[in-house]
Amino acid sequence: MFSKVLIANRGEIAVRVARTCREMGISSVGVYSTPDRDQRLLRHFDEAIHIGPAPARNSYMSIPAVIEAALQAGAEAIHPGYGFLSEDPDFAEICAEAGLVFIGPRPATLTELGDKSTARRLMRDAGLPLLPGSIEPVATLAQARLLAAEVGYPIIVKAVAGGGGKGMEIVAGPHDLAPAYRRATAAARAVFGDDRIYLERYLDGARHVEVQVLFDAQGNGIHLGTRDCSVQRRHQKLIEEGPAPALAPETLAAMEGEAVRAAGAIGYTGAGTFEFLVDEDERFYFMEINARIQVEHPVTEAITGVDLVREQLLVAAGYPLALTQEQVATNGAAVECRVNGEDPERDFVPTAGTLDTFLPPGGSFTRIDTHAMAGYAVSPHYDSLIAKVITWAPSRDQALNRMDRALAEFQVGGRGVRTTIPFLRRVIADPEFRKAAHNTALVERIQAAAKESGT
Amino acid sequence: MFSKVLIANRGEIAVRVARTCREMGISSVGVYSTPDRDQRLLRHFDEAIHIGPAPARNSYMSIPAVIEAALQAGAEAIHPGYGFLSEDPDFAEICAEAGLVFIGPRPATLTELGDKSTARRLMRDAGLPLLPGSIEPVATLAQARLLAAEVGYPIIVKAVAGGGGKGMEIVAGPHDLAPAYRRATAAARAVFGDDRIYLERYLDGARHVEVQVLFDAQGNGIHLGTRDCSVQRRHQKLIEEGPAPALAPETLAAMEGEAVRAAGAIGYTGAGTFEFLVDEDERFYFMEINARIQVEHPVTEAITGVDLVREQLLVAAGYPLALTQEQVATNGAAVECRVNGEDPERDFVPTAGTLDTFLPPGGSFTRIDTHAMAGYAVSPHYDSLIAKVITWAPSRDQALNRMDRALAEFQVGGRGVRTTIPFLRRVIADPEFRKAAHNTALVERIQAAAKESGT
Amino acid sequence: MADNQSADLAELREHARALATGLAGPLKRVRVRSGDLVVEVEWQPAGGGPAAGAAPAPGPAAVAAGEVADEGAGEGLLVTSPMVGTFYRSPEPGAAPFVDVGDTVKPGQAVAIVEAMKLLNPIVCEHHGVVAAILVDNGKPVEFGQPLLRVVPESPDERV
Amino acid sequence: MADNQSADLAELREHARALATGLAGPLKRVRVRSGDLVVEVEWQPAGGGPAAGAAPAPGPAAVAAGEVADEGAGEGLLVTSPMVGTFYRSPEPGAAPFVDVGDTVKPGQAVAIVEAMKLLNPIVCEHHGVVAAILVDNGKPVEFGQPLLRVVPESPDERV
Repeated sequence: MFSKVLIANRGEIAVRVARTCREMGISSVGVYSTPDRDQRLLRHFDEAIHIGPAPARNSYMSIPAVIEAALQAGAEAIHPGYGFLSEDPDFAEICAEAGLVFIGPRPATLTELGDKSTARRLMRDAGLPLLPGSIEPVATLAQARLLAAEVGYPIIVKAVAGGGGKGMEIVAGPHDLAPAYRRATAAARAVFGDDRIYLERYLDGARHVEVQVLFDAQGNGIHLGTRDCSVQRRHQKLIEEGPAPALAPETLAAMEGEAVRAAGAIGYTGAGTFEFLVDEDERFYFMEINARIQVEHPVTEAITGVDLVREQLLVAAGYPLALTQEQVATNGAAVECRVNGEDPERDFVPTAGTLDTFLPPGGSFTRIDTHAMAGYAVSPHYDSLIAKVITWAPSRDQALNRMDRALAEFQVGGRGVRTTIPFLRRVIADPEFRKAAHNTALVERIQAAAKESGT
Repeated sequence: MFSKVLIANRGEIAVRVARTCREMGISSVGVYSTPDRDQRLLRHFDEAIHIGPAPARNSYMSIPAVIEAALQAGAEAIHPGYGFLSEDPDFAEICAEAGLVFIGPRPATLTELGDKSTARRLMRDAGLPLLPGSIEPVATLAQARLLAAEVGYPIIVKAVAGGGGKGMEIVAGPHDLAPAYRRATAAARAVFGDDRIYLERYLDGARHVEVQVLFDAQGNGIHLGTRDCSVQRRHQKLIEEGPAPALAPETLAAMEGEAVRAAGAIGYTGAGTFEFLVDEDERFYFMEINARIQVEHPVTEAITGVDLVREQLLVAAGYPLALTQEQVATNGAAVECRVNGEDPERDFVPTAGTLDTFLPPGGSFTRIDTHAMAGYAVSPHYDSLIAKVITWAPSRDQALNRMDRALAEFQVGGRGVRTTIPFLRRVIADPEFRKAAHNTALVERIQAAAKESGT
Repeated sequence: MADNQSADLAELREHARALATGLAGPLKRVRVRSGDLVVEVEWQPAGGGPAAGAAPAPGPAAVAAGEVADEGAGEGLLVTSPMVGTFYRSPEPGAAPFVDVGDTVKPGQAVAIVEAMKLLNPIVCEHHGVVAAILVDNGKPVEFGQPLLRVVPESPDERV
Repeated sequence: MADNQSADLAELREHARALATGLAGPLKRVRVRSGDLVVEVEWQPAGGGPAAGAAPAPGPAAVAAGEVADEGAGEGLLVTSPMVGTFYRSPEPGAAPFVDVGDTVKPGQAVAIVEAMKLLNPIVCEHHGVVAAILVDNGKPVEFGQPLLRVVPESPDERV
């Protein structure tokens, strides 16, 4: 096993990875930008290196800074967390050149999956069901027109280099195609520096369901069940839960099996997530693969008892999976709520400021993953996630009751700081959500209802 | 189900019970003494009543104050927590007279089990193995001499009205019997107002293992596995874990089965704990029954997934147990550490003061039950428990690693405040404890070693 | 320094909030100054004017029964409940009340009853004075420390 | 009030601790007075005497490398590392160092190299002045913001 690992991230995920390192007897090296210099945070690491100023591109996303820090500290491996450099094939390759183990898939896999067009082709070849649409990038508007007509409206236009919902355009009918095509192309160029786009059938009223997989370097792989992430706001997840509710066991089993098979087909290594859209008839369609640990991984940990970061470290160090598929059983239900520093009443605009008050919830089967504390300044430089609250219970209903209790006792605030807590509680109280009859349109409906009632 | 429950306790257990009430949609009524008036604490209750001044006898142990508060608030039931009025048969009876449900065993059961002599007789009749000794109280020193000779030294002299290790005297040989008899009698009179004592064979090098049971009012009962509480300092538990490690599955199964059978024989209702001593040959002997929710109940919750307070409320409301023995499976291992405001370097003397710093641990399978927070004043009026940290993992070793990580990141302190955290970490690092080869003598050995090495 | 000053202000606010939560008696004002890190706490005066002899409200004023505690503000001393129970103004139903507003009371005089567990506990005045207000309605529940009556002290000489 | 005052003090201490954690630059002293609730923060002076022109240490001083940051205290301005890397005093092994203590430097002059990912990044002085100290040994790792050299400013006129 590694004796020292550098954690190339910040916030709750850096703390979370450091915890598992401590539990495994691995020294952890933290890195921090100037505004993240806080001894109370840095206590989670065995050592810490100041790698740059506030802007992420000069600190957490600076490959030279991270690599140099790892070499200085004598780390043998780098855990990239999520976001930042976590799915950057160049970074993974430079790690290898510098003699450092990148904790994640092989660089070639990251390259393939980062190109959505390639990923779709690979998954189609592996036999995963795709939504009707293009495999190759759509080169011209004329081509898009032909294809859209063939696929049938509504369609969605996406960036080939994209991911995470950025720059997507939904097109209701032929009249809207030309402007949407131009907007999507322009956005793709601006955000990803790559103007290639593709299109596929848009599924309205679908659920977002994903399968967690885990593969070792020897090619052994398992799944760890499903998560439903349909509670999204513009493709940003707010609440995740597992196992995915209200679907037939056969549907879940089929998705799980297909994900493992497809991951094996492309030689995937490490932890990864296969995202699917599931329609009202429980037909499922491949969306994308997230080649990293995900924000919502604690949901899976809660229902399986497996420490996913520990498994990542073990397989990255070359150990074959100790877990067999038969040994992984999911038990009960878990929910995760993302407490973001955002104002739900102003369309979730990020709010920054110092937390005067920070009293996290506690109690049974209530997990808090956070880097925040009283006196902590929420920085405008980074994403708005303040804390993740995860509850577990034998049933989904009890897990939701527990979550509402936990959110009710969570006191977090400060001048100018608003959080998503009131909105999260509104979702949890929503009858449709309670019945698990919701889909990805839920948040918009609740927002609209809130605006209408003026609350 | 009850619509409103009064919680006749304070500190972490009051918060813990309030949490389950919220999760079940039951309104909770908190009660508080003058020094416990803190809105941040009272936020856990739906309403709160000031019942008296600091001394517990005038507040948390004042039967009129508690009953009046319950009647005023319109509560239907009272949860007594642990300590205070939780095992007081008079209180349970007065609740019934006032039309309030006492959440615990029937008053007659509390009377029987509160008298250790009666409890021993009942358990002998139910077929539980007892240590050789007296069933009836020992009336004279001469009688004690005869009995001790018959039983064989070493023996232990205990108060009939006692419990929790108070006023016990270990006697190595005949020479020491007379003074020990006199001290024990005097202590029993002073502490419990009842000078009756009994004696039994003293087991050196034994483990303290207990079985959690749960019975409904219809007479259905189950066990929820075992806990080992051998890490004790003068009969005060410091670390508890479950399932009890290093014992043959047959031994655990036999204790579990016997406890359920004996509880059924005496018509026990509610949650309760059967305490046993287990010798090196894995023979087990009944010690006593704790007729309440225990401090260490989260250990059982972590390995079974069952919310014990929820079950208490359900059976108190008259529901038959929904769980069958077959449905209760223990999974993995859990440990609880009691973070007390005590100075381990000064023989665990309680320390009071204001907590300047309070940064509780977080992360996966790390539960914190506490009423404390930054700025909270640890009162000298009440017991010294500041927080309970409970960790779970698939294996005992991982659960202990997780505990050590959690304790390492727990920052709690203030002027004059010392905690048990350093001592707890020393126990967790102890090789004998790690191998689960320890017994109730462990803490003394570690204390002695610490004194010798001057650390 | 701008960030730090904002952090300081936030800290002070938390500090003020904690003070307000932790202090007994009705607070009038908690002032926080950012410039010199000043925290000032001011209690409700017992009287409206600058009456030097006015005593502040006693510590164990009932926080959970805020609406009643507020009524306790005013000139005079508060007689508080020594227990949780039910407040009665007269010794038995239909009887005349122990005292009325304007009555003169002396130390040791019963001014009300608090019933707890069917025991009638006389509430005894500790001062010479005049009853200025009765703060709880007859038959209503009271908690420990809750103000029951307000008495404006008077020296016994004045009454002769 | 004794308990509350102790709580206040505790709050202030937490406040002071938070200040100490959150503030940039090497702190000299954080003082807490209980009587009048005073918190004073004093920074390390850049120079020993009452030199009016002495600048405080810049914000991003390296906290994790405390032993080095301490050496940065002294009269003058600090040249800090713009990146994580390895510090070199000379352009190549065996060559003469860019500067030595006592040397006069001018804006734009290379005074050291920090190597990161095999790229040699010249460290350029921004002031006229005299090198007062070289704070890192040749070939040692440095982090972002870590003081490398201390330069006592001098007006260019004086050097003419």
